[in-house]
Amino acid sequence: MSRRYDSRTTIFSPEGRLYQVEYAMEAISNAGAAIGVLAKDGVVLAAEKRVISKLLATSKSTEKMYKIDDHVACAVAGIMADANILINTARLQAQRYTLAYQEPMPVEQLVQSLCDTKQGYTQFGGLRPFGVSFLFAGYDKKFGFQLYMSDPSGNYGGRKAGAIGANNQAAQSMLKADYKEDITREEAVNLALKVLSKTMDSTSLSAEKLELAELSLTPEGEVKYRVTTPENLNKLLVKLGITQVVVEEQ
Amino acid sequence: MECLFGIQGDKFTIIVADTSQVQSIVVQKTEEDKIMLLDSHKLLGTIGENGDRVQFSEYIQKNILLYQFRNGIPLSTAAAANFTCGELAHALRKNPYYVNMMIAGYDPEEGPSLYYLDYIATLHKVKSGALGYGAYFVLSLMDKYYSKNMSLDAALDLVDKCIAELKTRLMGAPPNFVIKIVDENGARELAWRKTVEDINGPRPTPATPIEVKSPPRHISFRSPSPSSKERKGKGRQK
Amino acid sequence: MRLDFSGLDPVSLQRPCSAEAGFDLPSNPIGSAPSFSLPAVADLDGFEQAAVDMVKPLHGTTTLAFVFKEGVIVAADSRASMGNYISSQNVKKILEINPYLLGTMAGGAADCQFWQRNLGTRCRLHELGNKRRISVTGASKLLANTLYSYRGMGLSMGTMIAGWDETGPGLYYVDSEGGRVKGKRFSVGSGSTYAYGVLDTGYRWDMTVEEAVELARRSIYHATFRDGASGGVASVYYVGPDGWKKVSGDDVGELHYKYYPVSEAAAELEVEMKEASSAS
Amino acid sequence: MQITSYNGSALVAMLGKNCFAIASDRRLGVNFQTIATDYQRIFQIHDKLFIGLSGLGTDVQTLFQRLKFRHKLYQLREERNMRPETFASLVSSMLYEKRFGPYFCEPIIAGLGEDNAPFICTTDLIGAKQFSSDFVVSGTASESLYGACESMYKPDLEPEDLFEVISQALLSSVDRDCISGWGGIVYVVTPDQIITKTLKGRMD
Repeated sequence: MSRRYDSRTTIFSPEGRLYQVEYAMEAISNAGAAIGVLAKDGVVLAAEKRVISKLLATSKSTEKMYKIDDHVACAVAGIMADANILINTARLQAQRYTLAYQEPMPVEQLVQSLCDTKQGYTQFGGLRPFGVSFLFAGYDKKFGFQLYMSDPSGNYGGRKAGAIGANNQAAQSMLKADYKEDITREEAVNLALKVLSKTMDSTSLSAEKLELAELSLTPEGEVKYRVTTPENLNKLLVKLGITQVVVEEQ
Repeated sequence: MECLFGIQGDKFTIIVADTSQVQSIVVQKTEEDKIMLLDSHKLLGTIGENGDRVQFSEYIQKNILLYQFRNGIPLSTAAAANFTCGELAHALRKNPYYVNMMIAGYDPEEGPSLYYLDYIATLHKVKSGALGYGAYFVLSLMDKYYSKNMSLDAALDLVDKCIAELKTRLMGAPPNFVIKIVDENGARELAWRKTVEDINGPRPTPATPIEVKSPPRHISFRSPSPSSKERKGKGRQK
Repeated sequence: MRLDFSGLDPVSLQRPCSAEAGFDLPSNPIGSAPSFSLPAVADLDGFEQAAVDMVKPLHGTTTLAFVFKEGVIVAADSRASMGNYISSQNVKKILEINPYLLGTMAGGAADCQFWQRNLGTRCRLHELGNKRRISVTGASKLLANTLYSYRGMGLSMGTMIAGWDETGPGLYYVDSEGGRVKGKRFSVGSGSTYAYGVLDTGYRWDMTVEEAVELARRSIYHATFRDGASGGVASVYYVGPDGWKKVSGDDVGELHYKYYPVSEAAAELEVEMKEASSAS
Repeated sequence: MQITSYNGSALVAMLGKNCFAIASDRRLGVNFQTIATDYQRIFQIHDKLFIGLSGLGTDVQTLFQRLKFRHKLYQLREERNMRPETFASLVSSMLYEKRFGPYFCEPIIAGLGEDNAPFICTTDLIGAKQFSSDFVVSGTASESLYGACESMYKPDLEPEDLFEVISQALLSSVDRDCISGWGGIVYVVTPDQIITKTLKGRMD
């Protein structure tokens, strides 16, 4: 019965649903998970990296984490091709703002402008929506550290913690249970990795399967976006007891 | 001979502008306020061609207010200055605005700031600056008497020195000046220095709505023909 | 053809002026302006304009003079510029006409130098002829009349004649447009507006000589800071009852750091300490 | 006065022993009137690449902001900084884009390229690139700067000596130019550090 209403992306079904948007969200929940946690002295992004094959040689250092500007980074879940387009748009929006005002773009405005782009695809132009959800981690002078989550509909929300991609419901409820109000960045890293390890269905966790990035302030007060190196990631996993020490590793 | 200058003191910035509006050899007005409030904590002083001046400063003001409505947070003074400079630079190669400006503002963490912006969009943050023919006289004066973190009284004393100098040395020096200030309590008019008093009526009373009576129903727009009286009775309710 | 006023001269001064002598001082009647042969050119004005342009009168300059209780202060910078290029930093812009008379240079350097030297000669002749020193009024009138006689021929001068005579201190501004005005405070040149700013505000009638000299020096300094065409040395003269005296000639390069001392950044300081300790 | 000498500027860059120095005056003026003496016309693109822009102040600012825009996008996409040679080409193409309504400024690009090889180059206002192995000059004081550099420059100078030579060249040249000077700033860049010094010069 719903077949007739889902071909055109901009048409509501009788129950008032935009099927193409929902199908997009469905596609995202099959993709690798990503978790974001807002701490009082920074924002943490952790993501599950699904290694398609060892033969893959990408020029990009990280697959799920992208830097949008010096003060904003994002974690991606969904169709990477779509994500690249949106990431480029976000980078362009941020630089255009800086060109006009010579100041970093406020994070919410950046997220909003990207979501407006996404929303456009659900109302005019007859093109399929982007199959991408984002977790935005950012800092600005006005509101300090912020975490936002956006989905294909173009809707976004400010979050204290958020999960997108595979098993995001499970991850979301776990985060809700364990999130503490003035959590520090240290604890946020542990929380993110712990939740990720539970919701990921892969047997043993190791640095190859994970990506971790942190947004924090340097002592001089400048924003710093740092991707954790595989060695440090391994050390963290061992410390958290999430992974056994693989002694016989050559 | 327009004059516009500004001084940044301790936790405040003041802008001084002449208030004459001249057209060829005629002084059309002696109380033209050339310093506009961009938003609650920003001043924009402008001199130059009257048309450009009014058009451009209002255009900037509306855009800055729009930003605040749309994004909920006001622009910082630096951002507002750079935005204005960008607009000027863009227009420079299309149809230039002949407007020289000084932008003053107060930001919570940044404190007071003052920007020099000339009509070809050269922007520079300054402690004290001047534009227009008056600059040729007051720049050296301000160099001598300016000191870091000046008190308001010291700054006003310097302003009076400058105005006195302009009055004696600048040909066709404007008779009246307006002084506006911006600090943590916001931007507002501080004082006038007048030597020519315009004959103004009493201060305008608050607008009282004029009750508009609706036009009487029977008025018809055709020319009244002799038989108009009978037709009036037919088919028209009172 | 200029009218010949020589008939009005006292008989004793008359000399037969020989035509072929060309420009030769003695052959002209004493006290009258030397006459220059005119270029045999169809378009006289165009030629004159071109000549002036080539000389590029020295409009980059700052000179000032003011009268006060103790006498007259005359001050000037020392930069000569041709367009954007600084041709010299030590031009003498205050010309010593005679021990009681000073003139300042603005506009054409050659014009100023020549005509003020010429004025000096004519003032000396006046002393010899009348056994009295010429008044500042008289001297400035001589110069003004001469310049007026060459009006429109491209002379470029904006000069101040300052001095002391029986009536006390005197100050006149004379320029090549034939203007001559008596006054108490003048500044001339591209930096004059900046000088005026400081001068007017600091000026008082009853200043001591030191205060007046400092005010003059400070005014020239501020002009050299803000005006690109002024710079070099700020020289200050004081004209008192017994004539002029050169009071000071300070390089504005050092003057700046005297008025606005710069505390060397910590890094440089400690570098110097290290050098000092290693040297001693 | 032509456009490129409306504000007045002086810029020079020199190559040293695997280091380079770039220096400029500090004046912002309008014709002969000095507006500010802390104007900055040397910009740091990243810690091994500097650009100095002389000429019309408004274009200097606009051009730098647009270069910063383009370089930031490149940096985000490539996840590395631009090499000086590439950046010089970016500047050249951006200038030529405005061939029939040009930016009235003449840039000097100086940087440490592949394995820290020092690189300097200049372009004219419409992007004609010109590399150099010793020094490049630009601005209203460029005639004097050419003379000063020609006589003072020696190849393979150590950073300290390069600083002395470039400072002398700059100060002696601006002292012959009415509309540039009013102080100076020098950046000496070696593979591991950036030395910034302000010069105490004549302020007239």
